[in-house]
Amino acid sequence: MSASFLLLTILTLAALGFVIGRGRALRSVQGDRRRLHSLPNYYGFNVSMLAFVPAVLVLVLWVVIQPLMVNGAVSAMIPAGSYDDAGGLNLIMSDVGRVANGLDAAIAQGALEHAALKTLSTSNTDIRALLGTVGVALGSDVSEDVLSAALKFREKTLTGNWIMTVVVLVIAGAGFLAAFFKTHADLRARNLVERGVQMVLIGAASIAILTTLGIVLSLIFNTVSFFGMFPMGDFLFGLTWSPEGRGGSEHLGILPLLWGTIYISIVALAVAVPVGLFAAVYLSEYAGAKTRAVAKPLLEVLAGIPTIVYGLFALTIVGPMLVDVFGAEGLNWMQGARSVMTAGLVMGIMLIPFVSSLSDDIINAVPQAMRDGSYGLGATQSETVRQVVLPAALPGIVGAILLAASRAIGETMIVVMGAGAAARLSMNPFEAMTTVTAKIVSQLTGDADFASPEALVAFALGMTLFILTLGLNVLALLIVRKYREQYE
Amino acid sequence: MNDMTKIERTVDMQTNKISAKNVQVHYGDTHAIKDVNVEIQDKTVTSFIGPSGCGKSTFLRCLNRMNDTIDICRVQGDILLDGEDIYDKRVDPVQLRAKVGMVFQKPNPFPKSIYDNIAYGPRIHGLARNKAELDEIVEKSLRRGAIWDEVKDRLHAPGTGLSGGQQQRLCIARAVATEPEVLLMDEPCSALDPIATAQVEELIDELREKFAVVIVTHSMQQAARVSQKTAFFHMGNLVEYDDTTKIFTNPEDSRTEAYITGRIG
Amino acid sequence: MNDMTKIERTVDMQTNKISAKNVQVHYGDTHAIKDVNVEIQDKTVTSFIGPSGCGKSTFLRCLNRMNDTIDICRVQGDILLDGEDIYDKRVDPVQLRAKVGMVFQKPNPFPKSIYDNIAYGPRIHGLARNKAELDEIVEKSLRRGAIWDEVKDRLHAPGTGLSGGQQQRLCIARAVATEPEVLLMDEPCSALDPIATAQVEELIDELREKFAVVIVTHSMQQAARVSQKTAFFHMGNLVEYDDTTKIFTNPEDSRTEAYITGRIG
Amino acid sequence: MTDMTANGVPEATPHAKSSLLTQDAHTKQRNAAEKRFRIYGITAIAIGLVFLVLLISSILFKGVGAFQQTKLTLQVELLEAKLDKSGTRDIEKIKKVTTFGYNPLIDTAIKRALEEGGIENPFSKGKDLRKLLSSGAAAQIREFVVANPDRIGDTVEFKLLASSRVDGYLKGRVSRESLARDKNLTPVHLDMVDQMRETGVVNKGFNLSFITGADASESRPEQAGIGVSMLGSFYMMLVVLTAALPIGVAASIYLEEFAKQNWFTDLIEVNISNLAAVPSIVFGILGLAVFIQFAHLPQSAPLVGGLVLTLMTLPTIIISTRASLKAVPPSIREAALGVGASKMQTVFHHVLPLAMPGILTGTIIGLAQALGETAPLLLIGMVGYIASNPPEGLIDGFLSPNSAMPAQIYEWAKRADPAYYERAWGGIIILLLFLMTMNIIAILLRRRFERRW
Amino acid sequence: RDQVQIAGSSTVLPYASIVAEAFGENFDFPTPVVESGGSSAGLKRFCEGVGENTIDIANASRKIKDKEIAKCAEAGVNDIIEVRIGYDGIVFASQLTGPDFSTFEPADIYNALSAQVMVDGKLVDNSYNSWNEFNAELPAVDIAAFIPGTKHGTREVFEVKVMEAGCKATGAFDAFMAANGGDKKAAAKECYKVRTDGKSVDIDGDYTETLASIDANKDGIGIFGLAFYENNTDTLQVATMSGVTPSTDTIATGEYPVSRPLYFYIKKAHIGVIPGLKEFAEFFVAEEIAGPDGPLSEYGLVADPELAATQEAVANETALTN
Ligand SMILES: Nc1ncnc2c1ncn2[C@@H]1O[C@H](COP(=O)(O)OP(=O)(O)OP(=O)(O)O)[C@@H](O)[C@H]1O
Ligand SMILES: Nc1ncnc2c1ncn2[C@@H]1O[C@H](COP(=O)(O)OP(=O)(O)OP(=O)(O)O)[C@@H](O)[C@H]1O
Ligand SMILES: [Mg+2]
Ligand SMILES: [Mg+2]
Repeated sequence: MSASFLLLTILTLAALGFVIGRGRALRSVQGDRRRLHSLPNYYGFNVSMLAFVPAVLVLVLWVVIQPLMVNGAVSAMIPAGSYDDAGGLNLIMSDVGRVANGLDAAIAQGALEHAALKTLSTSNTDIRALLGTVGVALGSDVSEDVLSAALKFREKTLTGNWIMTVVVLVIAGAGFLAAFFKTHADLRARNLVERGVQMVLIGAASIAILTTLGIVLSLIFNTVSFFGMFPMGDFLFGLTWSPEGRGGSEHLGILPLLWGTIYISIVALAVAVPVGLFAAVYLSEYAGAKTRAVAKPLLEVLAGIPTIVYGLFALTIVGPMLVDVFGAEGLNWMQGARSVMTAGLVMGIMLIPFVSSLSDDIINAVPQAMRDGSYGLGATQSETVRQVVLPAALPGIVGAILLAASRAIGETMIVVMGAGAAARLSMNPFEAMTTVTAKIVSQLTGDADFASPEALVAFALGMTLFILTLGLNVLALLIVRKYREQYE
Repeated sequence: MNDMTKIERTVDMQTNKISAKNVQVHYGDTHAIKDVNVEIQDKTVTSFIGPSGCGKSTFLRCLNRMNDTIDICRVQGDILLDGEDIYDKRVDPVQLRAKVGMVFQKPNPFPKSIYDNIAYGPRIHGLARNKAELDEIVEKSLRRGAIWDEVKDRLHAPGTGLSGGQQQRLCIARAVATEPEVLLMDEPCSALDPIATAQVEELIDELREKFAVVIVTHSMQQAARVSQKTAFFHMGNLVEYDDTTKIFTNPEDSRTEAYITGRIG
Repeated sequence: MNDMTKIERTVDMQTNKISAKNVQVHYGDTHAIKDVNVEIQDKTVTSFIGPSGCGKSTFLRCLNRMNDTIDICRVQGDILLDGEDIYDKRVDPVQLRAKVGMVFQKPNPFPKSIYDNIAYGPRIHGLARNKAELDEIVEKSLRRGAIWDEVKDRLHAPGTGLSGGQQQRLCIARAVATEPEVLLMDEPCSALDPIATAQVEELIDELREKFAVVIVTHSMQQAARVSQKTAFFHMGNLVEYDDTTKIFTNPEDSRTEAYITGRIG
Repeated sequence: MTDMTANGVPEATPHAKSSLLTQDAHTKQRNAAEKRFRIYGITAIAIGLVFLVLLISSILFKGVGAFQQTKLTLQVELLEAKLDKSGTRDIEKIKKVTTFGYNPLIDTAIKRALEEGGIENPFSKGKDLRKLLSSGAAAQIREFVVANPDRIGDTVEFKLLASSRVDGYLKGRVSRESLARDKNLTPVHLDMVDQMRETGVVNKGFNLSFITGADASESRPEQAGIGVSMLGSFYMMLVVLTAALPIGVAASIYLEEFAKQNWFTDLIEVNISNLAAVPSIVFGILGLAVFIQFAHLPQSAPLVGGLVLTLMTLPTIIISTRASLKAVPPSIREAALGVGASKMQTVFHHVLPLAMPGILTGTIIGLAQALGETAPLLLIGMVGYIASNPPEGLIDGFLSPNSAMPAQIYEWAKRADPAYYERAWGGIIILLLFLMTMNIIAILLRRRFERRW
Repeated sequence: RDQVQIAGSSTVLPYASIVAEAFGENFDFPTPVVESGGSSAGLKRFCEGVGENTIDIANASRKIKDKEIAKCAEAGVNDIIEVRIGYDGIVFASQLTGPDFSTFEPADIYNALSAQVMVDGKLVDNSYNSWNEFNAELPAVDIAAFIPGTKHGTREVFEVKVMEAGCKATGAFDAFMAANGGDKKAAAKECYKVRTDGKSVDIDGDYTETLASIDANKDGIGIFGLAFYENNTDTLQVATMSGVTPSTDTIATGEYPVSRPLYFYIKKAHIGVIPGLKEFAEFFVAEEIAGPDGPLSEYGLVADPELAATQEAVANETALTN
């Protein structure tokens, strides 16, 4: 039985288990559901759960492991002389797999008799042509080794599938029966089901850790090899960033990039937080239901406009506008259209809905009694908002702002087009600067030698940024905790 | 209704703080207050009694325009405070509410420290010129709210961490802190133990020397104890309004009598 | 304390529903309940009285482990329901709470329809086999909660749109709907008018025929009216626990006497 | 208030006997503050909306042209001599004729159209004439022939794509002056186009294939469509929605309602807020390493893209969900627990519905972010020329190579031919429509859950 | 996997996409997938190993480096077939309606953009503000140049073919030589240094971004690929370099100096395994595609005069030897 069909079978079994488990529970109390510990459905779910979950876990594991094992066994049949390393073997094995699948397809479509398999050989059949007729394209003619390996492959896979079917069905059945026989009025079915659900919840929460682990692992090797070529001190404390374009760069200091990141994020937040907060307050406290229903989704569109549009917007509209005011003709603070200000402003606009929408929801959830209390004391609406509603909503709002800040740090396109590519340590917000993220992208997608420090630095940049934000987040957690302890 | 007019006359001679004329309140389609006329005297405690859902809270909230915050609520008729129509366009509800303070049925402390809960009103109304004055106001108010002793050591703990009764007294103290001219209290003692109730009643009595106090209560005993005037509401109507002693000893209306003797609700 | 043991003996002969032994409760560093021993009898109304903040609510919440939900709250000692320790590891607090229902001090209806508010408990406990039965339960509970007449025409209106008193009665009806064995009520009548109060008191009396009812109240009158047993708490201590008549006529402890005559609080 | 400041001594009742109808100085000041505050609010919204209008209108202005396309209606004789020399109608042999072999047919067809319209033909070389047409025209005819070999020998009417310059001319983007130094087309061609428009050979019409079609190569902007990458985005959003929303909500519920305060919870919390700040391209690096190199999922597949974007959007959804879970008042939880609901039931029956608006907002923003993201796709092979055809089935849609709308737009915006620039903006219009459809669904849902208590 | 998988340089991408499209139309094999991402990323993925989950072809706008070949070998990618498809011309262009930037010498560019210039026989920090300060024939407008960021392969060409030439022409090279004790490499490095006072702006994006920058600044000059310029003649004017107008012809003959070769690399181990791989490679370099009259040349690729040799190498699967 194929895996998907097997899955379907267990699903059916689980569905059946639900009905039967529920029925048995009800029967155990002669239909008087009040004597059951839990609602009848929970007994049903319990049986389903036991029938389904272990079986599926085994199935998944099996599906992952079996090909590896079969591959291992079959690859021994490929003569060692026909490839020179693991990669080559891997290629041959993928060819074997293709041939095996092709043979399956050929049998399924009637192009090949099942009996003919035994006598099949490259000398009596043009396998490539045969498989071509059933729509499986091969890159080259099939060698005898490959064919026999493919036949073996088929055979092993077939047996494997049979064993898998049996094992999985037995496990599903066992789970089913165990749960079924345990089902009676006093079984704490709800608790069992809820424990299962809680496992799922924990699993979901743990994905964050796995992701972090994955990120670290996928960055670490290249980071290490970067630091093998480039001194760590120079990277972390260097004041200049100027890769030279043909390997052997001397100036890859991260500080100008970090400064640019911070500066641009601050400008962006200086735009997004006040505008977003005021918008949220207005929407939730002042605006009528209709205005709110229209304005909120409209603002949310701002979050959905692709960042490349914002980038172009920064470059072609906002930048020149700023130059008119602050450029040579105006205050003469600005050299070109690209600057921290340009990128920051535009990024701020993009971030408005992050602050406004989330905060609006939070503010909306502050109980009316809180507002009444304030109005009853003769507070104006704005006083109520500022001194009662916002403090009550603060934790959520802080979350929204942090989210916006995170987006600001991670944004690329707007920076590349709006802020320029110049790494600089300068206080003037009208100068071009660039951010860590933008440089990660550009170093990663450039034309440089990929084994040179200049390309590998992207990984080090990513890693450093990751560690820095991690540190900041730990710090934030500690501060929040301290603040909370003081307050409660 | 003859007596009503008589009362009105006597009241007119005294100082009338609030007079309501033909007040109607609708919540959407629900007619919650039906044509209520009442004169509330200064330096007097007036209590509103009546079965649950009869509109006591609603009417009380009309007196400082708290109903403005409910979208579907419409108020008709005139309510005069010191002879000025509080529903006049020129009236700033904020200023009105500073004069007519309110304590709610459910205690609703702000998610701030106890100190800040009390200091909030004085701050926004600019009643204290400096920290010392503010401290003084806070202490005085908490004492008046009969809660000072319980919280004086944790003024900077959050107000939401107090017990129900403590929270309610905090809210009373908070309302008193802004020095209103009229204090509206919606069942202020419903969450209090007898001792605390007695303290609050004392406070109400004390406040009466300066202000008008309106209190909604379910306790006839309390109404009898603290108020000089009593209004009995029933299904949105003001059935009877008279001196408290009169209402409790010799009610005019049969419904009033039925209620205070426990027959209707 | 001699009498306490005496009582215990008499109680043992009766059916003891809940017995608490050496219960201590801490909120973080606050010692809210100090070594309380009490036996709550079945088919009896027990009232807890005492000044605000003395720990009545806290102790009540121990009886159905509602305190589990407060992180900083630690409960020590044994509380037995029908002889079984409810703080035993094997006890499912959920099942416990289905047996020991609770009505809170602040009315807290779900933001759902009135019908769904009542039907929620029966639904999750599987008390109704079909819609008709559920309807019946809802109606019966609302009648018992003395609110049926007011809401029967708007069963599908949101429960949050009711007046304070109506909300509280709704919550009582909701608790009754799950047919608990013990009903804990934290000042259930503090938001009710006398008529509704009388109705609820009647309901409590009716419930007593089947269940144990524990009620926290600030009204000594109410305690006297509805309860057979009264416990007086003071600053976290159970000062006295005895027949209601005994407590109100001839208290052993001087603090009890001081409280019921209105001298301490 | 006034006398207080005058005397310097506060009275017991500072606002005693002041009229309600006149506002004292302090109230005026406060009301002014109130008005200012309200103005700030309106201004904030106005700022947002003004920029939105600015952005949308410039997008519309630049992109609307992509929805029109110029075509030439030509009678093409499918000469047997060219297409099937053997005359056997052997499909393999017919396939041997490459698209280059179809050029003579097209030349003849254009000449014929010119002759029929009485239009002078100044060009001697067929190559110059063909500049009127897209280089995809030959492929279009070949495809027809391969599908209908029996029609060889007939004269068939084809609607062939005009070249991007001709198309631009009809849309006003290209003029005779701008062609002065262009080697792709000459003003003489434009004269011919003008005349062919009169004879009805050249027509401009609605460009359905832009909405449904696949990407085309650099030299054929007129043929490029966003349809297939829209499917790619659709499949990715499907993955994101079915993975990120449940996982995000489940994780939030665990953290907010169940998790005890311990190092494990802290670890998760810190990780989540940190992941929100990880640049999206790093997720691409992760996706390449984990899903393609480790798990051997196919490259350029929407499934992989969707998984990467799921990881990227999770923090957004979790953070907003947690915030809204936190905002549900504890009294609701107590009420449910009090009637004997389990914690799980409390959460799923009461808390979650009340938190739904916030969750949906997080989802909207998260999906919007995922929908518009390009950088991580760069590393898992979804940016570039991925001329996939519409997927053959549901599963195939997840696995066969595809691009995504933002990646397609990004690609187009980079291409040299200005005609692609127009397509890019047109693509943005479609992307926004796609986004709005998605949002409207979520917003309708959100409105059902919104209430104040 | 059925289709050929290609990744790499975004400069080669247009040509690869044109070929892939035609390949898909004319063969029964599915259309190859051509990803962008840069030569570096493409080669990196190319050298990840052999097998179905790695790419078959890497496009590059530069020759593969020895270090990269070594890395490839470490991962088991041994036989690499190098295919040069032609040349990419690099041109200087400015707004059509802007000042008349029609002729440049490498020296002009050097004087305008380098960090240090020769003034009166001495090396000084570059303080020129407008073009006519060092060449009276150039317009009297502020210097503003948009040059590719260091990540671009084009930057290297610009540095070697223009800056270094200009450096030598102005005599700065000799001065640098003298200052560095005759170290040619060090001197060349000095020549590559670009001024950092904002007159020269690095563009990390693509030519479209340079174009947008020029659009926003009428005095600006930018560096483009020839193909990009030829598609945008309606807004751009191109400048001659040393008197030669850039075109596919002048570049093919070597008259126009600023150009670079474009390559793609095939994993030999994949030939015969991935369907259509070899056919695609052969199709790519076929005369009718990559020849001087083919669609690639039409689009702007400078055809390789030695195309025949390339075709043969592809046919024989000749791998790189190192
Ligand atoms: N916000 C509201 N929306 C709709 N109807 C309301 C609202 N508030 C009150 N009502 C209705 O108006 C009527 C009067 O309510 P009100 O709160 O004034 O009663 P009450 O006398 O204060 O009762 P209680 O003693 O129970 O507090 C009731 O029928 C109530 O259901
Ligand atoms: N969640 C909590 N956290 C910390 N302390 C608490 C908490 N709840 C109650 N307390 C404290 O525990 C003590 C007992 O409170 P409890 O609510 O039990 O009082 P009570 O007798 O019910 O008072 P009331 O009659 O006012 O409701 C009080 O000092 C109170 O401040
Ligand atoms: Mg009320
Ligand atoms: Mg209490």
